[in-house]
Amino acid sequence: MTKPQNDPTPVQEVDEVVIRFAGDSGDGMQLTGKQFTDTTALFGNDLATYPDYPAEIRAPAGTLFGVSGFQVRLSNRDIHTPGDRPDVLVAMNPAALKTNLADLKEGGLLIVNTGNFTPRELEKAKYDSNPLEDPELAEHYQVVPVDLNDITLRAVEGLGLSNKEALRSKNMVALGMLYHAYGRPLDHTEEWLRGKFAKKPKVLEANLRALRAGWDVAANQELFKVHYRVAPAKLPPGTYRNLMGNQALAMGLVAARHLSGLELLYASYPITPASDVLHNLARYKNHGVLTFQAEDEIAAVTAALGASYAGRLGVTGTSGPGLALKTEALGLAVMVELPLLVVDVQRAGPSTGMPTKTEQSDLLFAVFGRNAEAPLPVVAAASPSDCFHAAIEAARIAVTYMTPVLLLSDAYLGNGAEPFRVPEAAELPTFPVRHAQPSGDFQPYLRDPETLARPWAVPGTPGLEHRIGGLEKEDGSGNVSYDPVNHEKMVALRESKVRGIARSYRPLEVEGDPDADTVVLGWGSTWGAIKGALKRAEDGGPKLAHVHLRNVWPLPDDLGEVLGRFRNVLVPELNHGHLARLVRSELLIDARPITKVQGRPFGAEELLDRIRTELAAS
Amino acid sequence: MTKPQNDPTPVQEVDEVVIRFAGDSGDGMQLTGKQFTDTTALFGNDLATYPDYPAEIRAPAGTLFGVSGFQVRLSNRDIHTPGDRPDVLVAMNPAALKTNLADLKEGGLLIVNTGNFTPRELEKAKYDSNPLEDPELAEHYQVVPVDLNDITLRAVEGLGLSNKEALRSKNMVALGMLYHAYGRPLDHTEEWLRGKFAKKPKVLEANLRALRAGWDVAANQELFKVHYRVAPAKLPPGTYRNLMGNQALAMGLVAARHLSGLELLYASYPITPASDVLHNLARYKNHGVLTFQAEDEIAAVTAALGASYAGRLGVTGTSGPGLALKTEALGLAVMVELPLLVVDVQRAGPSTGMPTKTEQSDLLFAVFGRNAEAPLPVVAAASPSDCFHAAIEAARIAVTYMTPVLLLSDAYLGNGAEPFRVPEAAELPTFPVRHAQPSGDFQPYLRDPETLARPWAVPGTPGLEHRIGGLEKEDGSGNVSYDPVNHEKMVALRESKVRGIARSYRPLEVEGDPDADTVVLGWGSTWGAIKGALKRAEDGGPKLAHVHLRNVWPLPDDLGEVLGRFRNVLVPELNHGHLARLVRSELLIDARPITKVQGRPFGAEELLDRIRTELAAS
Amino acid sequence: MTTAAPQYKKKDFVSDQEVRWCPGCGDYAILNGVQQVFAELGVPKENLVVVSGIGCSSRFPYYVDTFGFHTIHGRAPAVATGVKLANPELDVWVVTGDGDALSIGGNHLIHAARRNVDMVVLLFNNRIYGLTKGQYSPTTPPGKVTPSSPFGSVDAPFHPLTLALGAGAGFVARTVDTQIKHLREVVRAAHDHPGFALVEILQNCVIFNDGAFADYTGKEIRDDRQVDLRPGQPLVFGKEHDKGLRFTPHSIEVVAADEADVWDPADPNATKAFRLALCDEPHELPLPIGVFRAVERPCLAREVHEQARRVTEQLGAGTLQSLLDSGDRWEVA
Amino acid sequence: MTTAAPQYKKKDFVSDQEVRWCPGCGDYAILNGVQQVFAELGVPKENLVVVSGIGCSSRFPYYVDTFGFHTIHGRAPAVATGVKLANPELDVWVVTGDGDALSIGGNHLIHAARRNVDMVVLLFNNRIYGLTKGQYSPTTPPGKVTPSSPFGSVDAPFHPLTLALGAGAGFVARTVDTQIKHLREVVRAAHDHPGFALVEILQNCVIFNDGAFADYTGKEIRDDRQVDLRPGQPLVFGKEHDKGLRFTPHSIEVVAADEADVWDPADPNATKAFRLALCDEPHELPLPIGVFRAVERPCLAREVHEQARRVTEQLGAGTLQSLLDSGDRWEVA
Ligand SMILES: Cc1ncc(C[n+]2csc(CCOP(=O)(O)OP(=O)(O)O)c2C)c(N)n1
Ligand SMILES: Cc1ncc(C[n+]2csc(CCOP(=O)(O)OP(=O)(O)O)c2C)c(N)n1
Ligand code: SF4
Ligand code: SF4
Ligand SMILES: [Mg+2]
Ligand SMILES: [Mg+2]
Repeated sequence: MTKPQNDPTPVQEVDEVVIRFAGDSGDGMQLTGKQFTDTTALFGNDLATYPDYPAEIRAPAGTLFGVSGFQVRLSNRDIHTPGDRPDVLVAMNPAALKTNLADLKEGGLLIVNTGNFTPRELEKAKYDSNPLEDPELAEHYQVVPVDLNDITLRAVEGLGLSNKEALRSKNMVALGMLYHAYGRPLDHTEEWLRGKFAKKPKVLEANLRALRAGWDVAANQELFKVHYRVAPAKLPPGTYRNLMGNQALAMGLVAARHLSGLELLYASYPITPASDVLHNLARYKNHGVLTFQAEDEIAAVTAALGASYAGRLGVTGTSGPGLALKTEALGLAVMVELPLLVVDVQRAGPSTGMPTKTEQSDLLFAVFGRNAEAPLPVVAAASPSDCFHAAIEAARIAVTYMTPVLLLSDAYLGNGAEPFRVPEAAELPTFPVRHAQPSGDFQPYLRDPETLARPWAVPGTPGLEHRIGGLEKEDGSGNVSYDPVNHEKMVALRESKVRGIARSYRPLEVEGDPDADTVVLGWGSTWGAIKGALKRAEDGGPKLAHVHLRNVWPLPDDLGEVLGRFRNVLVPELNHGHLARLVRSELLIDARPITKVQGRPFGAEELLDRIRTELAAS
Repeated sequence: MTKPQNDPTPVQEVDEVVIRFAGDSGDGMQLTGKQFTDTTALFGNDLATYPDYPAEIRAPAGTLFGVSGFQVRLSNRDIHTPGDRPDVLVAMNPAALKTNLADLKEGGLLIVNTGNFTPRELEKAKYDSNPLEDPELAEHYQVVPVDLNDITLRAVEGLGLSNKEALRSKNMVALGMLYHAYGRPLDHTEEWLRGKFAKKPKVLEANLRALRAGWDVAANQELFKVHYRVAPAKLPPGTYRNLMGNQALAMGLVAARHLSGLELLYASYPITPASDVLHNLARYKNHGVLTFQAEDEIAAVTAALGASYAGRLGVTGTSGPGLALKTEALGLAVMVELPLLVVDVQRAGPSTGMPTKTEQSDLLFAVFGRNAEAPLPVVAAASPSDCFHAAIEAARIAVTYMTPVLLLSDAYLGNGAEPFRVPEAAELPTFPVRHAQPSGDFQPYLRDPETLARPWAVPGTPGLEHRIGGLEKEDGSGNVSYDPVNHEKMVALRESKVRGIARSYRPLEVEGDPDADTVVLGWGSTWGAIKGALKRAEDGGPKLAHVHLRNVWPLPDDLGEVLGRFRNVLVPELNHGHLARLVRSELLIDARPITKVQGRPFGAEELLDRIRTELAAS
Repeated sequence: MTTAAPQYKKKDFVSDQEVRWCPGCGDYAILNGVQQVFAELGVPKENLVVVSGIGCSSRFPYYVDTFGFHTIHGRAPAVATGVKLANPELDVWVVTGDGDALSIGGNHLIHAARRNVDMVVLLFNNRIYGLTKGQYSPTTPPGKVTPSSPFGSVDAPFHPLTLALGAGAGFVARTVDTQIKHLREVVRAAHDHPGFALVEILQNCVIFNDGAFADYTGKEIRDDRQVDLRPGQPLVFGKEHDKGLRFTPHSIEVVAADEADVWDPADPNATKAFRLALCDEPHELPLPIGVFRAVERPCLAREVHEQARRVTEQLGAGTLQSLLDSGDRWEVA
Repeated sequence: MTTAAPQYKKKDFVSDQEVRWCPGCGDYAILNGVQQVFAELGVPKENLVVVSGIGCSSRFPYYVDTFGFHTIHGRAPAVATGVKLANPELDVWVVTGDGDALSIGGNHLIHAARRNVDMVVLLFNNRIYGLTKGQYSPTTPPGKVTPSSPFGSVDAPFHPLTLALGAGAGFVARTVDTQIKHLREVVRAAHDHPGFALVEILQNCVIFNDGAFADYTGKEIRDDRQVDLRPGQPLVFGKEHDKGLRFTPHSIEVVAADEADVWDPADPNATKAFRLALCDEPHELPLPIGVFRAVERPCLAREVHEQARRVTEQLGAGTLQSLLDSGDRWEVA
């Protein structure tokens, strides 16, 4: 289904478009956005999405704090962020208009549901007068006012639904309109609706009708002056799948389970924005993956450690406040040198902070957040789909080096989605694990000379009975030891082991302008924004290079040499300068942070501006 | 009571002496050492002590791991450490000899209880033959073999005690002997015994007899070739009291309670080596001080925070593993901006580590150990008696700036003792607190323009009803806010507030050689060893200056300028280089750590060696 | 502290913050009921302190115009203990959910009960984690399909009331969000009890666990499926008030109303309360609501302050000077 | 896993580590008894896993020659849950103290009980914090002078057994360090019970709380002050076996031996066990030891694995390839 033949509206090819759906928490904006995204993905666009919803489950209708938004950018090119500012804004009610209008690009398309611009709704959104009546609006934007409520009610007439029930489908009208505007087929969404409402035929019918009504209204009333077309993207060839970061992370863990040959236990206590990792993993019970919803984060991490002790890959996942509760157990994991993977989907803090918003401010906590000398490696995912690969890398390190590993993601990665190129099995690294086998005189702390890892001796193996614990151990035997010199040696050994992980990293890649004298050093989710900023800087400068750290701690061995090639080292971070601090203290290089702590990611344009400002100041 | 008239032994004046008592856990070495110390203190020597005992409560008798030691250094000068190596070793059994002999200075005095050198005891100490029969011993040390068991049994004869009961007094024989050797009176210890055993007259009599028997044996058998005399020290004039660090810290908190006018709640969960702070404070119930033994460290810190919320000075205390459990609540304290004092008496880790041993390895955890941006100030005590003043300083900061404060001590400070010059009340800073008073439109987050502190509005005050919590707050009103720009502003405000505390520090003092081009930068308990090393360096060099940080975080504003005056910045720390990392990252100065992680403090001589090596390498 | 009891209206306890629960959430009714109770207590509003953890329910303090502290997940009873120790004159309330109180916060809850810290704990039990979008909680019946149990939960649930009784709680009660009169009475009784008082409030989460209590609380069946435990009254239930409960040496049985045992929540031994708290196990018995136990014993904050008073009396009130003057000292000139 | 039951002697369970408790500590007798039980179980020693927290008692794993994990304070039940979930074939034991299990670790203990994680928890109750030198614990009677309560503790103690029963524990028992035969029987019964099994062991700390249980355990008075709860046997006690206990509708009373009730720890309702667990409250009743409750219900690890098995049966065993092949995908050429 493409453009109806009798539709006279001109068609315009564009490279990309950013659409934001905004409405009440109850308006189903997340679902609507996700449907648009999935259809777009199957069509072959590259895309990136960014949901932004309130902490409240269903905030009272019409309130400003109850607005839920979902932004999707689709492109015919390889893109890395959901876009800075939308080209299209769908505003389901006055509150959504108020909280989102400032972001809409000048001249952008504004679709408003006039049906909700009643005096009561206007008041809840703290509007003194109806903004749609303000002539300025049409001067700045292409306004498309439609009464979605009315269209919906008429579409579902005769189904015997109450008004309230009927209006639940109005998001489908909006979706149908956009499908028409962007020439996308309805079938994927229709199929999805059939699955979702299989047991509620009336609701199903209402939704299907509403979806088609949206399409029809757009077609017949010629709501849009042009129809846009975004051609499929020239992505690297392969099979693709649209994934959210938390989904990709869960899949990466399942892949790690297969690649290592270990069974997996994921022990976790729900917390926003990490809960979806638990939810996703709970569905993989046929993959040798068990999940355990613990009573709190301490139980989660200690149960995961218990599972590792018993020979599984123990994994736990949480967000900042939960990580705080795991720190004592992480010290134990460092001391007993068992593999353990700890996922932190970071969110804005301190304390409870802004639980649904993103931030990268747990890095120093990850690196230094344990009593005494308790070093452990930190791995960070760069994009939603990279969460898959980062999880495998983290697992590889944990079992190769017998160490707890912190894997950092964040709310933006976890909830954001993009196409994931599904790798061939053969592309993925295997790291089959062999637990210790019975031997003459078993020494639980005798190390592999290369990795310094100790053997993993699993209960149930005859002849390997031994005892471990949180007290300092004698080198080799692992017996409790208070010997001063042994302690110093063990502290140094544990540090060398972690330091030595850097030898297994791939050499750093320097991307961007080969003549640059400024390098932008990034880690984690700023990857996409930095790439975007570099692309934009190709016209108009400055000349920039880009180095990204997948392995954040220990710092790569070649980092000093690489950064040393540049006059300026700039480090954009969604925190107050964590990586910059690490680079400064370890390498005595004047790494300058570019910080943002607003609970939202950098936009590419914004970041480029900040880089320019920073360079001008130096 | 000084030297008996008929005693022909020559008397030698010495500047100082280091004595170590070593015996079985059950031998009462800690008590013996403490008695010797107290008598010495009352005599007017300067002194410093260092107990070193096993983690076991009463390890099986005679074992190597069961040896308990107590070292005391007494001097006629102002000293700052308990000394590197003992001049005198009292070894109560073979195990004590074995584990301590290597430390005794060449030519030192070795008093051994031959009564315990039985084949069985020798075997438990893993001696193949009796070391007392090895002629080499007498070549290296002045050996004084005495059968303390026999002396004791004879002294208490007729009291009707069993052998086992009788032998419990043998430490008093050793003590009596040393009192004689150093010309110290028995009366203080006699009085103490009378108090302690008031209800056990037989035991009292046995101890008194044993003490006197020790003195007599020393006098009559001319056990010592010389008698030493250490003259009273030329300490600054004033009233002195011998205090352990944990005692001083507790007293400092009680003083802070009076100086602020606030009542105090100390909520804590026992943990070595911090429990004594709780024990000491529990005795101050008549000072407006309450103690609460919580169910765990999380309850301790949150109860303390609840007390602060209700208008008291809430204090909690712990050691490393317990601090790990408090991190989430510390984030809350940062967010709600209430005063809260958290004492961490550091111990060797990671994890349970070596619970009775010292370390300074929680500094980076103190500074960065919370999820997201949660800055708070860190204060560290320099010596046992300085714990008093450091506690007052920490409390001053907490209530002046409405912030949680971390106060770092360590096992060495907490259990070590030295004379404390009792200040005049007028010398101590007062910082009377005024809780918020009812006002027209109360704004819980309206800040003092100078300190950036918010008002402390206490439940029970009519008109100030308000709500606080861990979610991000709107500037001024304190209402929950998800506004991105407000969040960035609040993160910056909290950081500025903490940064601004540095403006209230006294200017840094540079001690030592004015021509030095090397500065030794210290914090916490290395203070004494650094002072000792500098004193030693006066002969033979190198030229060294010394800067000590009482306020470790935020770093002092003048630190960059001061360190900038020197070519070399060396940072001795009982960790893997924490302060050095902070100095490097904040100031880009090449601060070089000198580390020791053995669960024991630096010796002054040892430190000087390390400094020399480090300078030679550069 | 104050003498003349202040006169309040419910609206005096309505704060200026917009209430942010889902439309239809049982929390609204509870808020409303508690605000009414607050108005009736005669306690000066500045002395009311509401402490909560994290969860939908834990947003409660924002909506009442008293002192309020929205703390961290599970720790409200510990924070409240600190508040009460700091100032025993304050009237301390804890608002918590089944996840907050029983999952992450279980330890603080049982220790507050054991120590008998004088506070009212309102436990909003919706048998689900609301705020984190619907995972099963420690009170969710097994088999439930939730995002974290897509194939059905295999966890056995707690009985919140037997847990509290096992921990030694002196006051234990249950009420229902929609039975507002009963709720007010029970909350009031909890407040008036000196010491730790736990009130389990069955609360409907319309979004993630709608109808969880319908078997007991539906208007139609309520009278037959509930028995209200009223001090000094017989244990009678049924639409016609015709049925009763009687304890046997080994169990409990349904009898005619006039043979019902009289209920005494002040029985020093908690065994009968424990038995009743297990009533929903074999489903044939009605669900008891009301006051299961109301036994006074020494309250922590009072004991602590009393001990301090006695020590002060003995030793004299300490001052900075007396502190500095203490211990074995010597002079250096 | 193995078929022929291995033959062990006690000494096969003695590790090469020196035992470091104080001379005279009750822990020695318990260690000895448990080593004997281990030898009798017929479980291959490599399948025995002993997990502990921190405390004097928690040093236990070092001394038994099995797999041992000395974890962190209070967390042993959670670690053990992970062990058991990872491999349900393992025979999991937790050794803990009254501080470790009931103070900092209370939450994990009650959740392990609720979930019925198949493990034996040996709770060494000496009513004191031994390792940290003698502070009062959550089982210390009020009034006790300790370093942290120089004027006497004002905390009310837990009843460990009512707490466990309130949390839903399926097996609850009590024994005494010095009554070695009884200890071995009870520990053995705990092991043989499928599911969570808590054994409170009254343990004498000679250093900090010597004689804490002398009122019940002194050789002279023991028979009159204890009643042993034996399944299927009457509740008889006394030197002459002449006294008995009988439940009344409202309480429990001392009767002649032949009128005593027969004890049934398998009663699905925990009320009588709860009643007996409160017996030391009015001091006139003897202290029950033995098995209070032994009721089977589904065990967590088994349920979890069973569910996984069912799901695998339905969906087929997942492989790396099936993982990669899943979901809505599209091709880019
Ligand atoms: C340390 C920590 N872990 C997890 C969370 C996430 N979390 C917030 S509320 C909640 C559970 C809420 O359930 P309940 O207490 O029953 O409250 P309800 O929302 O149902 O009222 C969880 C898991 C958190 N905020 N902090
Ligand atoms: C997180 C943490 N807090 C506190 C401690 C200190 N600590 C070690 S054991 C213990 C209590 C021990 O009491 P209990 O469990 O009764 O064991 P017991 O020594 O009496 O056998 C405490 C408070 C610790 N090790 N870790
Ligand atoms: S999610 Fe449930 S408990 Fe939370 S506000 Fe909504 S209805 Fe109430
Ligand atoms: S302190 Fe007490 S419990 Fe600990 S080993 Fe000694 S006697 Fe046993
Ligand atoms: Mg709930
Ligand atoms: Mg104990």
